[in-house]
Amino acid sequence: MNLQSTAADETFRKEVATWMQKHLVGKYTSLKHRGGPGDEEADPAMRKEWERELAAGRWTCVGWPQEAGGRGLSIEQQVIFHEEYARAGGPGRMGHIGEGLLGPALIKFGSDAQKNEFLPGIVAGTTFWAQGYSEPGAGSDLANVQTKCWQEADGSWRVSGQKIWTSLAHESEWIFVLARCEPGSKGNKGLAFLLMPLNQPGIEIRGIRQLGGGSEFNEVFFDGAVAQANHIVGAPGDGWKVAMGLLEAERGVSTLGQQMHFTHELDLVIAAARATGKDKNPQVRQRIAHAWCGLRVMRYNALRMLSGDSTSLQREAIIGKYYWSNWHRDLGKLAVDVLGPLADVPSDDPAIRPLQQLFFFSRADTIYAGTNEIQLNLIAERGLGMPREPRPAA
Amino acid sequence: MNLQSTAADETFRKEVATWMQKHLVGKYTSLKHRGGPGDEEADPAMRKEWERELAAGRWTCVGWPQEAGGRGLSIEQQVIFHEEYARAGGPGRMGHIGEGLLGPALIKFGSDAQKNEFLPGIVAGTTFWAQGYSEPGAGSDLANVQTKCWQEADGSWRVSGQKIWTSLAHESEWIFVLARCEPGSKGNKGLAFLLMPLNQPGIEIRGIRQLGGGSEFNEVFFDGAVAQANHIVGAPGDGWKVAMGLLEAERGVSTLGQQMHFTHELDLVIAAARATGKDKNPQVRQRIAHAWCGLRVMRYNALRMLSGDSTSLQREAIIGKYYWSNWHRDLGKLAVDVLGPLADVPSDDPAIRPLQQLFFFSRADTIYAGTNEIQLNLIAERGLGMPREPRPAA
Amino acid sequence: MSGSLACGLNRLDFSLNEDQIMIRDAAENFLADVSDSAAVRKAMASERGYDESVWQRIASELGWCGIAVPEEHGGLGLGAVEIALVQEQIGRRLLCAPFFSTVCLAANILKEVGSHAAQQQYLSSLAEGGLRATLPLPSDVAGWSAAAANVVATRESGHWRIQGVVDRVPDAANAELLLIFANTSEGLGLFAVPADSNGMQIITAEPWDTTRRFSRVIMDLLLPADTRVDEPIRSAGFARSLALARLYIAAEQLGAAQQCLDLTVAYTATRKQFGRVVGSFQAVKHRCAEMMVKIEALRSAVYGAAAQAASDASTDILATECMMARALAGDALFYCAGEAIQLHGGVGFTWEYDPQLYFKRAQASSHWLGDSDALREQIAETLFSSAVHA
Amino acid sequence: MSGSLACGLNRLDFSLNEDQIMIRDAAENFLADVSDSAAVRKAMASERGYDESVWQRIASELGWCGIAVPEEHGGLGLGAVEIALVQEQIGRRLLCAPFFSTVCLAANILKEVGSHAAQQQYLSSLAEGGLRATLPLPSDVAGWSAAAANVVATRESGHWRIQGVVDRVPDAANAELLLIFANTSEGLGLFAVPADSNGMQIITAEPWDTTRRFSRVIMDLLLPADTRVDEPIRSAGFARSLALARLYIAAEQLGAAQQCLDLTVAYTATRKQFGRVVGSFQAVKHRCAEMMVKIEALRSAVYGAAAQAASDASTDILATECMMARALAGDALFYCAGEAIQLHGGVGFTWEYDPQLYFKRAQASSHWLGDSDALREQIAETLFSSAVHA
Repeated sequence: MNLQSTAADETFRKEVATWMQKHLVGKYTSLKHRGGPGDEEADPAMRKEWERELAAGRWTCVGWPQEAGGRGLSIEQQVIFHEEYARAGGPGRMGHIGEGLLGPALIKFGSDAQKNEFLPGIVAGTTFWAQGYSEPGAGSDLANVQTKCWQEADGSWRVSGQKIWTSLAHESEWIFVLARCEPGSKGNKGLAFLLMPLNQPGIEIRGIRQLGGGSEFNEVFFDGAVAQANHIVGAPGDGWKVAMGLLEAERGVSTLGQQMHFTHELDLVIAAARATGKDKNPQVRQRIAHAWCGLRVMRYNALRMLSGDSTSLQREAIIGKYYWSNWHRDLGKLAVDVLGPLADVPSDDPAIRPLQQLFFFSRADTIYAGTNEIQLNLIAERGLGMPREPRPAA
Repeated sequence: MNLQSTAADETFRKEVATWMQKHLVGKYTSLKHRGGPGDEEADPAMRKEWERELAAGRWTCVGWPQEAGGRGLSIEQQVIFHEEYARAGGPGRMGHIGEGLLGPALIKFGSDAQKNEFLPGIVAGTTFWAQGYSEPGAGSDLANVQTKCWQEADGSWRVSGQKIWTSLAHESEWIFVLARCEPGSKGNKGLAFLLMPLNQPGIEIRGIRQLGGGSEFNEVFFDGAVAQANHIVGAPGDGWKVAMGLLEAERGVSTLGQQMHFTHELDLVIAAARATGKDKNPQVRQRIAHAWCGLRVMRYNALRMLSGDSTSLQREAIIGKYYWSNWHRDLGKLAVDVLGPLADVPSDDPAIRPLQQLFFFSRADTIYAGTNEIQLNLIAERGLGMPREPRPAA
Repeated sequence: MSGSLACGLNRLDFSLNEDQIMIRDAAENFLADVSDSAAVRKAMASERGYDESVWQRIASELGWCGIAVPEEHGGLGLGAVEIALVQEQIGRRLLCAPFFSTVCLAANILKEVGSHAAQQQYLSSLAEGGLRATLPLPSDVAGWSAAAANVVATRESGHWRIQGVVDRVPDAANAELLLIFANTSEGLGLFAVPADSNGMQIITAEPWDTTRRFSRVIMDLLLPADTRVDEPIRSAGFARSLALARLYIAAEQLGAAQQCLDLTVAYTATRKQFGRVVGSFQAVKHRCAEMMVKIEALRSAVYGAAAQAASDASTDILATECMMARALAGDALFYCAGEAIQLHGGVGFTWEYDPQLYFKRAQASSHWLGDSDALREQIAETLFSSAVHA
Repeated sequence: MSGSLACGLNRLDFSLNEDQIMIRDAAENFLADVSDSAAVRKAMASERGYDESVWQRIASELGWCGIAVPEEHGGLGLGAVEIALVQEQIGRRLLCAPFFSTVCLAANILKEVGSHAAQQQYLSSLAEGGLRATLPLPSDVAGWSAAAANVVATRESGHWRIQGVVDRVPDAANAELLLIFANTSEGLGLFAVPADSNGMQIITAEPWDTTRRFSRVIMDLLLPADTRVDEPIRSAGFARSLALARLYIAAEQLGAAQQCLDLTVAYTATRKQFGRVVGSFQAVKHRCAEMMVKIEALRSAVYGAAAQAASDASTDILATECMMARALAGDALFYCAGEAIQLHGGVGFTWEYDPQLYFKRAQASSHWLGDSDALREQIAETLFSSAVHA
């Protein structure tokens, strides 16, 4: 093991920090620590401008290969970028679905034409994407896709059905959709992966109001909506393969950036404890110390994951989502317990508002992207090789 | 609701307290607070004498009808008896399996001959019984009895098989056994309930050493062991009905006596905290207060149960075992945490030994008489009407 | 020693009598009718925060306001058990109404510490529900005295000068009468202040849990001598009324927790994933079972503490019993509300489904009259300060 | 602020190098062979409590005793990472041997605070495993200073007079050398006392966890000046050696927790009830999964803290990191040992099955150098005492 940093890394770290210091100013100052899950509705217009600011500095798609328009950074440097970006309070990325999910999928599975058509807009921070996977009847059971699609004589595709939990659909130009192209097929067979413009007659977007009041998630209704013939990624039937490749891309290097944000949140909790006098409360002290221990665990766990330590089976990767989501949810409860009555009334105080958001939205952390229950099944079955849930007798 | 006590109750309470005060003295003093689960090996000979002392005072089988030799006490008075018995530090009852389990079963299902033969010995504290239900392959799955029995030409029964977790078998004269009398029958069908003397060639008893070092549980091996023709309770095939009726008798009025013992244990923990200075430790204070809250819950829960409050479904009864066993296990952990290093070495100090016993033996509380997992299944299925575990597809 | 607090409760008549069953069932049916999800959301969105017509029916038809008021003052002369039963149903349906503030707080404390004159003056109109009253609900475990921390009352030419600020007064925006705790030269005093008094400022902010709103009250008042309503020789009643208020909050939290479980069992019985209802998965069943264990344990605790209140238990015993019920209730409700969200899956954290309503109540009520940690610390203090057990 | 403790760890090379993998695998294989359940139970029952021949092989064949000893003293010159890897395997198998006391405690502290002369005198024989040494392991989070609480060392005609009592000295009954903490006029001092010194009394009681035995030592000794082995200017090394000792305990607890899970997964894969293996029930699977989550989280914590020890991290940072690892380890091991008993069902609390061995180790080790609550309180103190974050 070696936790020393190289000179080159340090130089790059300074480069990122300096750029952020220089550019996250002026009209962008209000964006510091804003956006991201639970706060996606914070000034989307300005955050889109910020995406173009980043693009101008070539700080979008830093992990993409250069031939795809990316910066081609090493894993080490990607991590450093994400850390310094978050440390500086860089706003939640409006472009993360395009940059983190669709882009990598296109680079891996897309045609040259598709790459040429879509990657530049993502790199430039001018095209924003939404994700069309989950359905009312396909949550934990993700493969139970009911949305169907069929090909017209002219080769174009039509889509009918409903997607749900599509974050920022109302702020995006495009959506990628997993739909059933083989009538009668079941589960992960017979699916197609389609790219569709959201602004078309066959598509209606409705916000879903959350418990915290915001509506960053949407339902998207498709009624014979159109996708061009050349806008299917992979062959009809390959949809699941493409979609899964993309979900894997979701995890990884951004984790340490996420943790930098978590650290910022814990700092807010510590500051709140000082302000409310709860820093003298022995139970609060225990919980804060425990939360800090969790931060260290997540950091070292991510380092294990990224350095591919351990054997074929990446145990640390398997526990990752379950660990961080429950840690984060506990932090949310700790935050409001520290605030006490101050947490009860919606606040604009920058020392309080983010903690209220944390409290409410972190309840979603253990539900989306694989509920706790699904995660524990995976850990038991893949991590420990325990028997699969027996199918009930027909 | 009414928690006032009547004058009659108070008089009876005094009668019990006074008797205990007068008789639990001299050679019996060493038995105070001894015996009971986890401590059954404490001076069995003396505790058998104590049973006869109780019998002389007509304090055995206080809940049995008078025609069965009992005292025919009301529920209220039974509770008062158990409370005062425990409050005085009355030793764990050597006779509780006969008095609490077999007796009630015989009274309900036994023939007159069987009652005449067996009840007097139980009332007199001269005959001690062991329980033969669980088997190595029938723990949680209690109905999966493999021990078989068959009838000889002379009408007598032969038993072959193995029972396990029979407490005090080595201190008992008789055992009641659940065995399969219909070859090929499954589950709770085709079982017989037999009464057998333990001292016979076909029976071998082996102690099971526990994690705490004691061996109050046994394995009992049957190899063609004999039960007389007239020592089957109910008809062949009725075994399950008899056994279940008897398990129901197990719960109930003795609960409040058990709680009096729990209170005594919590007092020992509080005293230990004072002695070790842990009474200043905020986390220990939280846990001790929480334990006390649990005591109150168990008491009120038992009062609800006994007064048959609430509708047909007795919710409080369904949660009873799960609640007390986990509460008790937590108390065991609290006890050793309070003792700290003092808990690490086996001790004869009356302020320490019972807490060490508590720590180790309470791990069994959540396993015997229905593990936590079985209890939660019951609560979900019977208490909440949730679907039964689907049988795996054959 | 812990047994010393386990006072003897010998009689096993822990069941409800006919009146009690009638009151409970009436509350259950009435509230299922007037306070379903749609009604609660309508009330939440309304300006005053509750449905006046429902409140009128509660006051006149059902007579809940008089349950614990002595008959000589026009009440039913019943007690804590009956109010706890009603509160349990109110919590289950998150009823929006000034019942909690008027009955569980104001009438409760006037009955325990009020002078004869004050009881004459107010109890009968409170019993009729003609008067909506309230008092502060601090989050400090110290209770009433904490509510007086920033309020001083001094005699001024035969009047009382009351000056200061008090926070967290529930339903104050709709109350006609505020009972204000203030420090006097002789210690804690209770003052009945008309909401429309000169020099009184009531500031109300809309909380996350809009089913119960709190106000901050700023005062510089000069009021007649009879504004002081507590009878100094009855000052022990402050502790008793504090205990009862905790009991009533606990009962409400019990009802809310029960509803979280009921909603979850119902939802998981219909929601299908992987070709079976979610409620058939053992992990889901076990977690619902854990909720039931906590809820039934809490029910025993609340009914037990209520029975103590109806018995001749000392105020010290009652205070500890009610802290116990309140501590368990706060934890159980938050646990159940969180599990309700989790086991509802995606829809669990939407505005449209009800778990969020209970989740917000759970957090808001977690610190009413002290959070669970603080209450446990108080209980520990009692346990350790009591004589060592032989 | 919390980030201030989150010192920059930039390089992602968190993987083990070839030597480290070799050492870990050798330990795993060797211990599977010489320290299986039967061997451990044999050692537990033996008078000295361990198998001398196994200890000889560890010392000579495997050279574990010299892993972290500088090469100039005949060691391998490796460090905390390598010892932690060995300790993890030792904990997994509950190896009975004086390794922990000799290497993780004695050699560790001599390396960190020892004078040049003392290192010359002792380190090489410790590296060879020719000398079995130990020092006290208090349950007080204060650590070494707590071990000196009742021991005083005064100069007496060119000698040291050491008087007092110290508790909880592991493996003392078999050690040739005891390192004793004592209060001197200049503060804490460390003294190397031969076990056979006049005026030394070693009292050993058999604990529940007989895999590691502790002694009480009563001293009234007069020993030469060079008995004091710490170099006063290196006193910062006391804190560093304390941190490393905690790390090594945490690594051992990690291994033990892992074995609890492995035993449970193996048992539930064969035990059948209701016509299916118990391990196929979702509730059992989820609880094993929870164990795995705690264990892998702990593994990350232990490896991370070990990597810090191998880096240029300050002693303050290292101290906090090791308290973190130790706190998590104590809780994770007890949790996993308890679950192992529960999920084994009836056989889980028998002497015959192994969970009880780990359960006893879990409780015994829960307070070595401080229990988890005390360690967390220390961490909180560090968090709150550090400068407020802009």
